[in-house]
Amino acid sequence: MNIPHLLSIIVFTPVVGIIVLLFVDGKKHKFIRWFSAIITLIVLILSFFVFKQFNFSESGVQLVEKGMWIPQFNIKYFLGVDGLSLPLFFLTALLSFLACVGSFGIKERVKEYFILYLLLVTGMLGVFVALDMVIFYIFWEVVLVPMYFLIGIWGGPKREYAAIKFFLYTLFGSVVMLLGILALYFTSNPHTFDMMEIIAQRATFTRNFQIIVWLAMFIGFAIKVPIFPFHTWLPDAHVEAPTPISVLLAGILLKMGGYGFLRLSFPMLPEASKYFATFFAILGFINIVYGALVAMAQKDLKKLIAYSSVSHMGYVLLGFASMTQMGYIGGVLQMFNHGIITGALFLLVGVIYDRAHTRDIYAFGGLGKTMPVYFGIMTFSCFASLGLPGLAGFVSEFLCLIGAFSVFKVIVIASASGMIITAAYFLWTLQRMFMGSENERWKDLPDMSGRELFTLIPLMILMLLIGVYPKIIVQVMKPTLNYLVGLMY
Amino acid sequence: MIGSINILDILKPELICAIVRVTPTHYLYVAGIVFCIGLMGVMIRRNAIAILMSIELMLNAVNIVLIAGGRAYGPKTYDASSFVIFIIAVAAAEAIVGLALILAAYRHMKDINIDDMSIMKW
Amino acid sequence: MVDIDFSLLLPELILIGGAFFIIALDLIFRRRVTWLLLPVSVLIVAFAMYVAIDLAGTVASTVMNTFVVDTFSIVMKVIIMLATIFILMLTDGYKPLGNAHQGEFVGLILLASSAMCFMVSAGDMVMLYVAIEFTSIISYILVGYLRRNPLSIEAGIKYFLFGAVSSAIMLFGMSLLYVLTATTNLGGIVEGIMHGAVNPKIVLVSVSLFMVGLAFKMGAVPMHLWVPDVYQGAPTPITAYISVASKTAGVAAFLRIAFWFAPMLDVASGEWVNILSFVSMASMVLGTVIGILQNNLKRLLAYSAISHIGFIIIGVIVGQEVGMIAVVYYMVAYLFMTMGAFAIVIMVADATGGYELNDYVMLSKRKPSLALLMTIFLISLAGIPPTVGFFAKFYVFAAAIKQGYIMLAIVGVLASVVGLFMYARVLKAMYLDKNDEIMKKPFGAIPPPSWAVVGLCLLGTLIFGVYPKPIVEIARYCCNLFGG
Amino acid sequence: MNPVLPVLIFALPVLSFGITVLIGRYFPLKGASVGILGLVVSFILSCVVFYQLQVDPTRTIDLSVTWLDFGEYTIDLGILIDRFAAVMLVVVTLVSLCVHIYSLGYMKGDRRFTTYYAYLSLFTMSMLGIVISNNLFQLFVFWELVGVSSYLLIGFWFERKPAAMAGMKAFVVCRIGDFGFLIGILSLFVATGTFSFGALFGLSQAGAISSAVLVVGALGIFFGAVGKSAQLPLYVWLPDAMEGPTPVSALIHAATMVAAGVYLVARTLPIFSTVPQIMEVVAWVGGLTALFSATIAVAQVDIKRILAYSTISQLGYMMLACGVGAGASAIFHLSTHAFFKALLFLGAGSVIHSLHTNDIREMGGLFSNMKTTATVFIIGALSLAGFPPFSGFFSKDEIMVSVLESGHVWLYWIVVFTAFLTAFYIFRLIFIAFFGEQSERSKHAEESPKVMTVPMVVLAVLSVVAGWIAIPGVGPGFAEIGGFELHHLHINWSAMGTSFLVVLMGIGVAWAIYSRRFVESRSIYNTFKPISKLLENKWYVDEIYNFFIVQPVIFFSRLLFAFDMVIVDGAVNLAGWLGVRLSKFEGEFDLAVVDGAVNGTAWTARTFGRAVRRIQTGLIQEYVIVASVAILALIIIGYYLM
Repeated sequence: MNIPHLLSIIVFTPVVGIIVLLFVDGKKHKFIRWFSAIITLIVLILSFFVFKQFNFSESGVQLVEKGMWIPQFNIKYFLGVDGLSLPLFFLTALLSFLACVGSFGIKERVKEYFILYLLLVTGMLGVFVALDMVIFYIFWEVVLVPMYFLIGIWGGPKREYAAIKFFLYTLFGSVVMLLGILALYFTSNPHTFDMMEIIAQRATFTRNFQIIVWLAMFIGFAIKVPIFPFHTWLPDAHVEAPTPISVLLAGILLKMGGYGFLRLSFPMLPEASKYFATFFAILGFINIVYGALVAMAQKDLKKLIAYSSVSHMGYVLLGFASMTQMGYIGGVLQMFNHGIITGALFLLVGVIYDRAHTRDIYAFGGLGKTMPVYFGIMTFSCFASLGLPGLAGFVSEFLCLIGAFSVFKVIVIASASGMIITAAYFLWTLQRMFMGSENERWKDLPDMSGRELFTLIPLMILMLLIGVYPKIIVQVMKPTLNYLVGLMY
Repeated sequence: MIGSINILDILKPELICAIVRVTPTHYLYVAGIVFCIGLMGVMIRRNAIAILMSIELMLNAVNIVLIAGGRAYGPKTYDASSFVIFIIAVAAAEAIVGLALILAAYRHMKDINIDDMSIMKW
Repeated sequence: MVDIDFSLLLPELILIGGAFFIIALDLIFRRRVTWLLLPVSVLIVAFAMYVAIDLAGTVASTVMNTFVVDTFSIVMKVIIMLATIFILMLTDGYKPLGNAHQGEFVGLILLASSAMCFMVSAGDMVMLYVAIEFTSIISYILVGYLRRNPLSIEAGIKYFLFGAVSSAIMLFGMSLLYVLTATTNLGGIVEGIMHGAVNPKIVLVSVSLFMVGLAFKMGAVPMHLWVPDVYQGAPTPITAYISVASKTAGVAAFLRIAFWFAPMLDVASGEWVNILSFVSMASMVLGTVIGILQNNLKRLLAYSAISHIGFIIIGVIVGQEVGMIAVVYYMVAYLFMTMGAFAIVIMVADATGGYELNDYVMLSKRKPSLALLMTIFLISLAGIPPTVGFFAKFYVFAAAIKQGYIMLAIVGVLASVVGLFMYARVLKAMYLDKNDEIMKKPFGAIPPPSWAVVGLCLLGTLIFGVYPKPIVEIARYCCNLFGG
Repeated sequence: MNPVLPVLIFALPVLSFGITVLIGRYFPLKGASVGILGLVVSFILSCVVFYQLQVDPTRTIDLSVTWLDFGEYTIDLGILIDRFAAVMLVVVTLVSLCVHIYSLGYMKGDRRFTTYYAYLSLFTMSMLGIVISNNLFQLFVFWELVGVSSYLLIGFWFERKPAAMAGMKAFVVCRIGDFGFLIGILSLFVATGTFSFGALFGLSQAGAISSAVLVVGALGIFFGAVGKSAQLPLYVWLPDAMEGPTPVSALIHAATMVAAGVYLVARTLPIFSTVPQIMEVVAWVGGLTALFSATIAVAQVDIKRILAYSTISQLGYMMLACGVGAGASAIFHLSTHAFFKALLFLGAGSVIHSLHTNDIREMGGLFSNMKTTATVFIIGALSLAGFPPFSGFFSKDEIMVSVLESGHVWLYWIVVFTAFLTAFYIFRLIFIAFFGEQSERSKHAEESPKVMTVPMVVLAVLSVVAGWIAIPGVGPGFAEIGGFELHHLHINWSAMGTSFLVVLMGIGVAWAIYSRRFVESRSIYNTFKPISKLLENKWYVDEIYNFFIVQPVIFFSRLLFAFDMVIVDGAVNLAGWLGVRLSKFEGEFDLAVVDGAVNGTAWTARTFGRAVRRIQTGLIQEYVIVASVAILALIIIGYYLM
């Protein structure tokens, strides 16, 4: 049985949750926590239904909901999901639920926290299903405001600075993106914001117009991905954000940039994308190697993982730049895997931070004996992250490299060196934190609690499953990505 | 007596008019000058009431322009004169309110030097 | 005897009649009747509004077409009357006023509102001048109303002197226009100059001088200097009133004349557009850039008003239908968000007695409801999506880009980003700052009517923010201006 | 032979790994039983497969199933079982079985006994995966899994700092090799569109692949092999890997994993053969590695380090054999080496187990109280040195013969000299450790338990018998068994003679110095002071690597991080910092600035705002002046300039 208007229901369930929470008394922490967890669980279950109703062989947009919103400017309320957005949509639902369970550790101002959290979830869900550029932009902004408060109020010592920096960086990006969107709106001859129509009209745009608009979009998405020169907000935001929030920040917000490239920039502006392909690949290379090298020099565990995210997203850029079917599939799969793996890594950092209240790698040492389970899971996730075959990370990185190799031989060879540095800094971290003689300062640290394990087990299963049998996700995205590759030529 | 002409003859009013035909533009110049004097008065004078007076001066300068224009457009047109009457009435109302405010200020500051009225700045 | 079609004049007459009725009421019954004042005055304004809405659709002029009525003027009058109703509710519980001659205060407000309605429908230079002076004089009185408060007196004097000078300059412009075209009727002037071989430069100078008066009323850049001091000094309801109602009237008159004079000033040559765009850009930038430094809420809102005028003028510059939509929508948005913000400023002032930013510290803890409402209004002022402010700026930018005024759009975007920082400072104070002893200060009671005002403004901000269609439809009808 | 058999061989260790990891604790012998049982069955099955293939060589299996398909390209997983793979299957399962049994004794009482056995099963699974895979992609997957299991096992006692460091070093160095391997695979795949050996060999033999791609592909594969089999540039991790438990060293760092590199090169010989210059490179790298590591082994004092360097040297031999195209002799030596080197390591393990020290100088005269270990160890040593009739002699001799016949004269003499060194250092170890006067430690050393000595005896028998296949009369010769193309089976008496002579000289010299003390080793040490110092410190290779590669990378990453903080992030911070400085400097004009660093954009707005705010002086007259000046300016600009 298929549920009508399923996408709208999913996107706006958290809003219903917010309304209910508004009337709940702020003291009843327990109720608020469980209620929000249930809301995000409902979202997750409904997203399974989307999988059920989604027919895998068809490349077009499905479960479409379309209605005129503002006739003057031809702005439509247009939702839909296809092979490209479905995995990321499911990832958002999954990570939101797990991070919500992970947020049970938040003690002060619980009510405001969960209201902002649910608003953030709505924004993220909306971005991946919006097919009208204005709706897409609005959801993009809706994500911004709660994130500012979540980092600004519940963050670490320098939270205000990090929150303001994050806010201004992303806002600047989104404002420039808005100019791009408006330019596209005014040049499409029956003025429209509808992505599908603009993709259909992509031939009518002149070359240098495409280049200008591509650059505007590029700045907006590059800040979000983040790509090399615009990435400096990420480590600060991660270090200061509370753990569940940095799970979402790394798990999903970074993907909005990559998704934007593949949904807006590439299909709508093919000549410009081809013109910038090499530039894009070089940026991918810089992201990988630069991110990896800088991650090696980190003392703060969260900053290390933040820079490793920069490095992993480099593979996505490589995959997209190649404009081959394997590259696209590798790129989107890498976004999905990175969401799972880095989500798990941040949850793990949260585990140690809640106990030891410090993230300095050198402060630990010899944890392997005191917290064996934690050590086991941390090793598993680190190996998944450095791309060990048999686990999720390797499949997508390998596909990106294969896809890109046919087009950019030298860049791929240089970027592949990144896998050595990644292995080095991850193992070095493991070695500094867990190995060596037992450190009496952390002698009595309790091992992982049931709740923490509950949030990590599904992610580990997914990592193994996709590593061994990636077909389940790849078959979802293959038809759509084939179509998108076809668009480019 | 300078030469053959007697200065007193020259100063006769009808002679002066004969020599210099007074056209409406002359009135405009006069009005412009009076307007500028009024404006300068507002900028320079320290005493609040003096400023009030210079504002009245500016308004009357406008009246001159209007009357000159009306006169130039022939006797039938009443627009200008009705406009002038309105201006005069409004100027009176303004003056009253201005004085009332200045009076209230005086009650507080015991003097009406305009520079003291700058508590609020930036 | 000239035939006057009184039906067109009805709303203004009702207001004037109502004003005298209230003043008489106050004189006769003194203290006993003060509770009655608010309901009666609100009823009068509501009745006037009903009559005005009833006139919608007619495009006519009367009294030798000095008084013009068209949908645009109706919409503007409704906005002004709505603002008046909000102000009346806010003044009801306003403590500093005490109950000394409360009736006079309400009466004067009603008179001011009728004056503004005249200004909106002025089709003739004389009518316009008289209406502007009528509103200004009443505003001078209202601003300087609190005789015992030196700030109010000083604000009154400043407002008076600056107003008088600017009206004198406006008059000078008007007289030059009269001399050029021998008529004071706006339509007549346009024909006079279009047909007569008049040097376009002279026309430009006289029109610019003429516009000075309106610029003063709107608080646009060269004539904005009075705004911060008067907003800070005046009693807060009056500040709100000036900032919303008299600014709306000023914008309405300015738009009517700009649209009316457009053919005459051969916009193609660009001087007129350049001057206006300078004024708009200067207002936007100045308003936000100095606004960041303010710590007094009223001055902050004053600079925010200046920056908003900059955005509105973009709409006027763009002209055509899309410009009109942008301006009308912006005025509606401006009404709700600014009135809402001022209402909250009044409520906080009543409760904590201060307008400074550090009275707002930890507001989210002391009065979370107020903090949340203030956040919504500030977000709307800043132009962040789900609120009416976002669409206002969106339409203005869309109009600017559509007509090719890219420079304006870019400066507008930058100004709004800086503006965001201005409003964010208030958010920061309310949510992020920590200050323990402020928590101990008691949070006083808030008069109920102001809750009503805040509620209505919240509805206006959010509903039109999510579903702007009705306003845009109405704005579309405004396009057939009388002189147009 | 139905395909289920080999899949089962592979599946059993996977199963035992899963069971041991999850619920190993509840099984007998704390999880060890699962591993051992699985391996016994695997070993028997591989013998069956080996026998079936020897009987009827045509029944090879090569089938695959698609894993991921992309329209014209597909990535698939499959198995390739031929006589070559069958031999490897037998060798791997056998040695792994012996190590499993041996570890029961060696690791008794260790806190993480179950996880140890889990890791062993993981290793066996991935090694078998390498052996049976029929395409490069699948091989690469198991290649890295083997690397991970070696990391886990080396760093098993992670409480000890050096063990942790060694684990990481092993993985990173192997990863560098894998990087080359990946590039090789990529270039081959992109050029041919397939990973599978069959297709690749067909295309390369038919000359369908451009030479550039072949060079990169072959070099890449060789690079991977160098990383894993610890050849010259990337051998540094193997000696440090001795930090792991000795059975691990025996299994992984002697018999199987390090041999994977040789297996890979041997398996992909058809590709290498089409690129002769790469073959030269392989040969020379192999030869030089053999010589280089042999020289270091001579001067070591840690028993496991000596064996480690000896392994590297023997691997050099095998790589050299592959280099000259003699795949059969390489694999033959690989198998025999697996047996006697595993034996030597297990022997060393039992010595360490009872003496609790690795330093041979603290051992002495162990022969008296550790009879079986000593005899078995000597058999291994004789086989390693290449003393007939032991297996080492036959396989090493075949390699020397093929090197000589392939015309690499220089390489031949290098290899002969290395054989002399090999004999010398292994017997130096024997004479110091097992003969001579007893040190006080070896006085109260007693023989290891049965469970440790039995596997050693089995391996000893094998290391004797395994060689006899090559004797023309007795066995069909290894080429036949391994399924390599047959080349005439003949015995080159002169080469055999020289190698035997050299071995005798090596043993003699060692006997002279260390047993009879004709010449004091200390005096030799002093006469060649610089050289022996150099050898003792392993040619300072570790220090050089550290100085030229590790430190610069760390320094460069710190530099980049600083760059990232200051320059890239600087635009915002610097301006913010400047703003704060300026505001402090301004003093009373400045109202409460936003605390903390002010954002750049806010700062520029602020300074501009502060300048513009000047006109707001509060004096009404100045307002009027400013206003009129502004209007005048506007009109003038409007009037004149436009």
